[in-house]
Amino acid sequence: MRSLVVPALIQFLLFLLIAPLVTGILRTMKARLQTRRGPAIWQPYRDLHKLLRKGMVIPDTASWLFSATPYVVFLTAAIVGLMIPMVVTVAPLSLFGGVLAVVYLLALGRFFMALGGLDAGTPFGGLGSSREMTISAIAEPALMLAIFTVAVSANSTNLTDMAKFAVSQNWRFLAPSQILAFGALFIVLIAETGRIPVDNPATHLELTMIHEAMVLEYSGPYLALIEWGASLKQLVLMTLLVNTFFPFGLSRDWTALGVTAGMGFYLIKLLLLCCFIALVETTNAKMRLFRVPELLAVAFILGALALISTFVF
Amino acid sequence: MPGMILFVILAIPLAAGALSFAARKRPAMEAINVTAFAVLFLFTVALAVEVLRVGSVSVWYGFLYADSLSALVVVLTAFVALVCSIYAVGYFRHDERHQVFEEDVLGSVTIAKLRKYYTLTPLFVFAMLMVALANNLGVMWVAIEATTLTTVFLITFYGRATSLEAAWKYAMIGGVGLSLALFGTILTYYSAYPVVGTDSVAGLNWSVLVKNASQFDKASLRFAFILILLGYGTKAGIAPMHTWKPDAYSEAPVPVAAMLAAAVLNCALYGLIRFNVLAAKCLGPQFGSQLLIVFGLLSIGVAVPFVLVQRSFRRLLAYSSIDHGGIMILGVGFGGAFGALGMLLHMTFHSVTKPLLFFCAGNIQQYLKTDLFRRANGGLIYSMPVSGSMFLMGTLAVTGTAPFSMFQSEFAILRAAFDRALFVPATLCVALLAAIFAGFLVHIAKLVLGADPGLPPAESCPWKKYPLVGLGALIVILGFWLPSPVFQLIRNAARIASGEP
Amino acid sequence: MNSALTGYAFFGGLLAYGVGAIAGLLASGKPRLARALCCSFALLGGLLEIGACGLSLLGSVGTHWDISAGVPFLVYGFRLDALSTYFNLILSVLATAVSTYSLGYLRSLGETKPAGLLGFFYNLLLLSLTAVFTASNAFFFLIAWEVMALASYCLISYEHRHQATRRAGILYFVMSHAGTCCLWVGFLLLTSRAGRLDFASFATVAASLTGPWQVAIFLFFFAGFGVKSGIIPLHIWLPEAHPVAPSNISALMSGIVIKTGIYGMARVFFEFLGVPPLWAGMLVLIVGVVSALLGVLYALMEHDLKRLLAYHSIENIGIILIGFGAALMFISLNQPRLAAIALIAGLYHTMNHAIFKCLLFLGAGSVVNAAKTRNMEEMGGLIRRMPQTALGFLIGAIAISGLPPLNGFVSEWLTYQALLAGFSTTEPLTRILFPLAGALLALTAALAATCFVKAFGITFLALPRSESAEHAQESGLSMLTGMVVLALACVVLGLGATLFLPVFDGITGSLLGTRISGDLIAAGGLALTSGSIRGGTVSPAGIAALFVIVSVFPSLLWLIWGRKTKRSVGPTWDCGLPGLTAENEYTAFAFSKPLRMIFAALYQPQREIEAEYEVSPYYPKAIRFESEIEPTFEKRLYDPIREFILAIANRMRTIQAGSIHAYLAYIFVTLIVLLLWGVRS
Amino acid sequence: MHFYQDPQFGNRMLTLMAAFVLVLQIAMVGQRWLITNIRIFAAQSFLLAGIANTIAYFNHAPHLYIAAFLTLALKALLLPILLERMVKKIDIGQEIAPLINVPLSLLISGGLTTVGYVVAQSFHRPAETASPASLGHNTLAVAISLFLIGFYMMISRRKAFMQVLALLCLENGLFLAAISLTYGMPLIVELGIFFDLLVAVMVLGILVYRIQETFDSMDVSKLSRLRG
Repeated sequence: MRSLVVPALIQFLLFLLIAPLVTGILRTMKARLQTRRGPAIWQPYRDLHKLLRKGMVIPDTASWLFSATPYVVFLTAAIVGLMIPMVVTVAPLSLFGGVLAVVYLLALGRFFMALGGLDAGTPFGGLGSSREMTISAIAEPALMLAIFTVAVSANSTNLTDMAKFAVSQNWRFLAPSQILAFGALFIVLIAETGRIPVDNPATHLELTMIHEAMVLEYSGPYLALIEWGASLKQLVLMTLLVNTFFPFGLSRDWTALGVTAGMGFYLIKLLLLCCFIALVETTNAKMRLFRVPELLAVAFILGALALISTFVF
Repeated sequence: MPGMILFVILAIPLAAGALSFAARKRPAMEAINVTAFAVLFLFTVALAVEVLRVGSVSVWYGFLYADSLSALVVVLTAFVALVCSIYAVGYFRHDERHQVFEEDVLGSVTIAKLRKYYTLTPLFVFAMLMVALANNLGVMWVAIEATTLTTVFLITFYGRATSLEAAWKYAMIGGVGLSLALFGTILTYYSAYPVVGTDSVAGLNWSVLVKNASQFDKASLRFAFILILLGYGTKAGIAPMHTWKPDAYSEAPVPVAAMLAAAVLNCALYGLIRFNVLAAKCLGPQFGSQLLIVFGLLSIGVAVPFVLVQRSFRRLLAYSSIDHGGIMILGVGFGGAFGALGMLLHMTFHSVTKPLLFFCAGNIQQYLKTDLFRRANGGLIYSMPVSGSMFLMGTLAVTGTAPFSMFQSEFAILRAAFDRALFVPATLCVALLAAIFAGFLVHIAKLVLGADPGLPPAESCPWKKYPLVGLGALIVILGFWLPSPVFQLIRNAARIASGEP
Repeated sequence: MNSALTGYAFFGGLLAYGVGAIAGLLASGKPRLARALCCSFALLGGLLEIGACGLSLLGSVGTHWDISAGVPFLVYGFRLDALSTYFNLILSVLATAVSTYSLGYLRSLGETKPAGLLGFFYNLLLLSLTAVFTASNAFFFLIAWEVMALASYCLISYEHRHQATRRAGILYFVMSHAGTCCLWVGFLLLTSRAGRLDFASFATVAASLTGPWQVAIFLFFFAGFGVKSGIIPLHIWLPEAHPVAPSNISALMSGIVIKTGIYGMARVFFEFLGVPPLWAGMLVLIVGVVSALLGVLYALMEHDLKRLLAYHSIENIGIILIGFGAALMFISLNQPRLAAIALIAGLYHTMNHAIFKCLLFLGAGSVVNAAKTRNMEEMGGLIRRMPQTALGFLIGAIAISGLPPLNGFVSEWLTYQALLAGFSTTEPLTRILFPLAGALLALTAALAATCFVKAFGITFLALPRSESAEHAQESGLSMLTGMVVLALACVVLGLGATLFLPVFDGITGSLLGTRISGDLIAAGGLALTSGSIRGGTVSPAGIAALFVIVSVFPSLLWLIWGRKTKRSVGPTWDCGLPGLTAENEYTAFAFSKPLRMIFAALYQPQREIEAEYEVSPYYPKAIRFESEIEPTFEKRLYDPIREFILAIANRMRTIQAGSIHAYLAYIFVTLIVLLLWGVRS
Repeated sequence: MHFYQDPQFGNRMLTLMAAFVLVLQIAMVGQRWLITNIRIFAAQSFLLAGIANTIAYFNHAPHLYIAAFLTLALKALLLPILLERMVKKIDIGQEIAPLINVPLSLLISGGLTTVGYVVAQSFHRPAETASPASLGHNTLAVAISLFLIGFYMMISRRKAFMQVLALLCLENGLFLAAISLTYGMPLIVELGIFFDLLVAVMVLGILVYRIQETFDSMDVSKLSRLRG
């Protein structure tokens, strides 16, 4: 048990640092693609720093739940971060939970976020939580099928074993089931992190915002925790996507050399994924809320095909 | 002299009838009636104990013969008569107080009416006892014909036009049915003639016939059994001969209706069992059970639609007794060890449960002045707590829900069916019973439960309340515990009914 | 010695229930005394039963006692084997909690209603439930089963003044009786095969069951027990009956009474059926998935709090049946180890659902009692007025949505592992069915989370929407202790899952012949594994510990910066309107609007809008809006059947049309037909 | 041996009387006047008494004489007088329109006679009847047809009085069956049956009178208010 503490600490710190960076990079890439200069990539660090020190206004109707939500959101995202393989195939705390635990911990964070939104008593909060819960509910089966596809070939839901299995297979990612699963998981990533086709992170227009609506009433340190939690969650999903389908560069164990090499590969892979996401965001307009289920139905079909193809081909 | 007890049992009702005829005032008649039937019940219990000890009691060269089967029927008849006589006291006092008799078309004074009831009922009970105790099948037929004749004027008791109509149908269909039965008896005597013909006095005695039933003439006994089944089936109210029952039970005064529903049904089925034993011995069990199963299922099937869309709770109870007649016929039809035992258990429990239902219906009808569901707007449990709750409990008992005893007998009958691999009739029977339960519950729950309509509280007369509470307690106890002598009597009777020596 | 002690405890418990019932009946005159007596005896009974089950689990599993009554073939046979003890344990835990809760709840019911009668039927229900779980012969089982149905009927129609209650009571009893008739036929089939009535002889004859016998027995029992547990096509009584019953009773009913169906299925499918055909397991699995999905979809559309919880019972029964279906399929593919995992998943979810559903219903009962209404749209802001009840309800909500680290998550995780293991079987059809079932189970769990966000958010958070919600007070001590007991049970069963698993060894040993709880525990009892060598692991205790450890970082941030920040309480942002009121809040109906749009094919929503206006339709004086979803099962399936039967019955009434000639003609025709038949044969 | 001791002659007489009884029965089906019907019934009972006597004489069954005498006294004399006095008191002459028209009724009666023969044929054992004046299956066949036609007459008649009369013809059929099959039932049973018959007629008479009083017509099809 003691040998897990150091890797856990390292991975925890790495996660905390890289998460806002990824959000910054994405924001700048999108700006550049829209021929704007856009803010510097470490702008999110400044925002967090500012928010942590700003004053906080708590709505009078809110209960203890309102102030508990930021902590829960941040903690669930951070814990999940420790359970997935980032630079080393062996995730520090994979014993505590496999991919199912990851999905359900994120669901716990979402559950509290929705309640926090409702607690303020504004229609925006209710609107946001209703849409957020609906979309994530519809995304769930597609996510589960994609996970089943990967888990079935590695015949375990433990991420470490899945990573180890993926590394041992060469050119694994070209198998049709992997590509279809990647497609399904990518759509779910877009839906979960609230990217353009599903939800516009930058807007305050009540017609379109989902994620923003829930956090409208938060300010100061609470908002900082929530923003940080959100970017942590985004990084978790991106890491999950990257390391399960393109596992090269993951080192075997927690040696200093292995970690730094793994780190390099990991950052490159992240950068590529950010470009792909930014590309998708800029080329698509936001979908009408009731066409989102069709997109998620596509994800579900992709997941099902991936599953069938594991034993057909 | 054990045989004397049979004479005493038959003598008591006759004496009661004569005394009531002579009595002047109502309390005298009531007293005679209740005490007579109480003493009668004690004697029948004594007879049952005697039969348990000795096996069978007979007197006057076997003219009156009581084995455990007839002892059981006699005890049940006496019990039903006793309970009805206790309830009748309260019932007729209520009628008298509410001048029900004044608008009687013949305008006869109430005391004449009551005298008619208090003299005819003992004769009616005498006839029923005679059925069970007569060894000679011809005399049994005469006794059953006597039950019909004595009850015709009890049905026209209230003198309404509809009760006249009910009485006419009762008399006519009863008459035709019993002539069929007579024809059957003649044919039985004819088929037994070559074997037993010379002894013209004891020729038709059941105890004689059963000994050498196997040598009877098969062809004529087959017709005899068909005619008997139709004949006594009419008295038992088996479909398609059941049409007189709903009219007679809804028009007759409640004590009479209860005795008709509980006691006469037993006597008719007793006759059927006697002949079924002979037929089984002579023709083999297959012939009889085929017919009995078809008629049993038909009776339950006919009862279902009328229970589902019934408008009056008095007629609902009539269809319930048709349904129970059908179940008992099925019991005899399935045969085997469990079939006969289940049937006789069912007869015993039915004779206890059915009077309770009729008394509750009587109380409610007298209180609401109608027996139509749509006129009673529910919530009776507030104004009539005892009758309402007993009615609900009785409904659950009579539809065979588990904690009550009818479930055990129905389970035994169905087990007999499954042991003989008769899956389709048994499953059909279970489905029909479920439908009847649904119909009953919907009607009675709507009548008893519901918002408090604010009617004045009704249950003042103890005579009408205590029989209910007594019977209710008895039913609950029977559900969980059956005194062993009673079960011993029923098992011996079942052994006779299934044809073992 | 151990089994003697178990005997004393067990029969002591039964005696306590009996005395409680009689006390309720005798003291029905004085409500206060009746209330105290009934609930305390029920509590005593519950505690004694827990003792009995504990002792039985520890040592003397399988002790049985037979008491014969005068009635033929009725032997009061009790048997505490592994399965019976497990279900009896659930029952007694619930009985204890609900009894403590009832002490306070009945006081708040007011003096008018006959509390004694409620006490009588409540104790009768507990007595019959214990008998159902521990009966050792078919006849006694059926009697206990029907007494339970009878007691439940009387409890459901306790407030029979309202029309809806009466209708619900009748519907419940009629459907339950139809189910019992299926059980009759099933048990009779078994009895005719085994020759005797007791379960032991059924088990011995199970191996020789083949072909049509097995199919008939399976279908009859599945229908009979399915009606009682409320699987989809036979569920219409459940959302009607549970809400109208007094809340402590609906808690008990949703918690354990529908579990009698699950107990029956477990007993029959795994003990009396031998090796079932593959399609049987598939049917159970498919019915489970459909029940789960439709249960939660209908729950989402409810804004009556207790109906919502009732629909959720259907959903969780579906999840349990997914476990059972998978187990049945593994048995027919002769993989006992996987079958054991699936069975443990199903049984564990039975226990979990009993606990958190009872907790939720008790919470709902307190809320409905305080807010004097069952409609969520008239509640709100109760978390400030009833903090402890709100916390209890929240724990229940988290558990039912299957969120870590509570017990709902553990049993759903086990179910996923069972489904995942199913993928490795060779049968092509099952390789597709299991993951699909897994995906739909995930959808169900997510929708359940959505539904409970709505339920909790609208009921407890923000501003009270009605006068009565405004003046709601926290419920009494006894009601809170009832809920606390269950909330603790949720947490303990969640975190201490690995400690609880050995309990199932007895059951899987007796039913499937394998004891695999050892393989499910890893890392010294900290984590749960899926049984296969490199299977996934999860450790609820670990996750909870992580929550504590990782929260060091945000608290560090708080120490550095947060403490100094100025914290002020201000009105919620109201876009410049004159202050937010309760009307601006989101309603339950609006919350479920997106899902109603997405699943419109299932719901067939109808909507009416009436606007009153004088001058032009664009300036309406008042708008009335009404929308409702179509009760598909009632409309499409049950109403047509009922109409058809009543139509036939009406047409059959012409038999008794009053003319004596017709009556005589019936007899005449029968005579002629029979005579000719006599001639021919 | 005188001609009247010759069994052959007895057999002929029996078949002749039985045939007459059947003809009278069918005539009754066609007849609409009440008084004539009562007289036909009386004649039929008289013939039955004759049959009983011949059988008793030839088979030396003493108790049959009592039965014959009772039939003669009761059914041939006493009952018709009682019934006629009742008909005069109610003074309703005839049944205007019976339920089923007369020609069809006669056809049905013919059909029922054939059914009677078929049934009698199937189980009668001519060989065993020891006595030379073996009663032959025709009297049994006539008895069954009498029974069936009586039953049919009850169905097809509207008047309550006629239904009572039909019931009595039914009884006649039974009596004929009894004497032809087993030389009459045991005495105690015969007495019981006659006693029951007498009481039944009295009871039904009172009922008919009450119906006439309440519905002021004897038409039974009016009695149809009890339904369902």
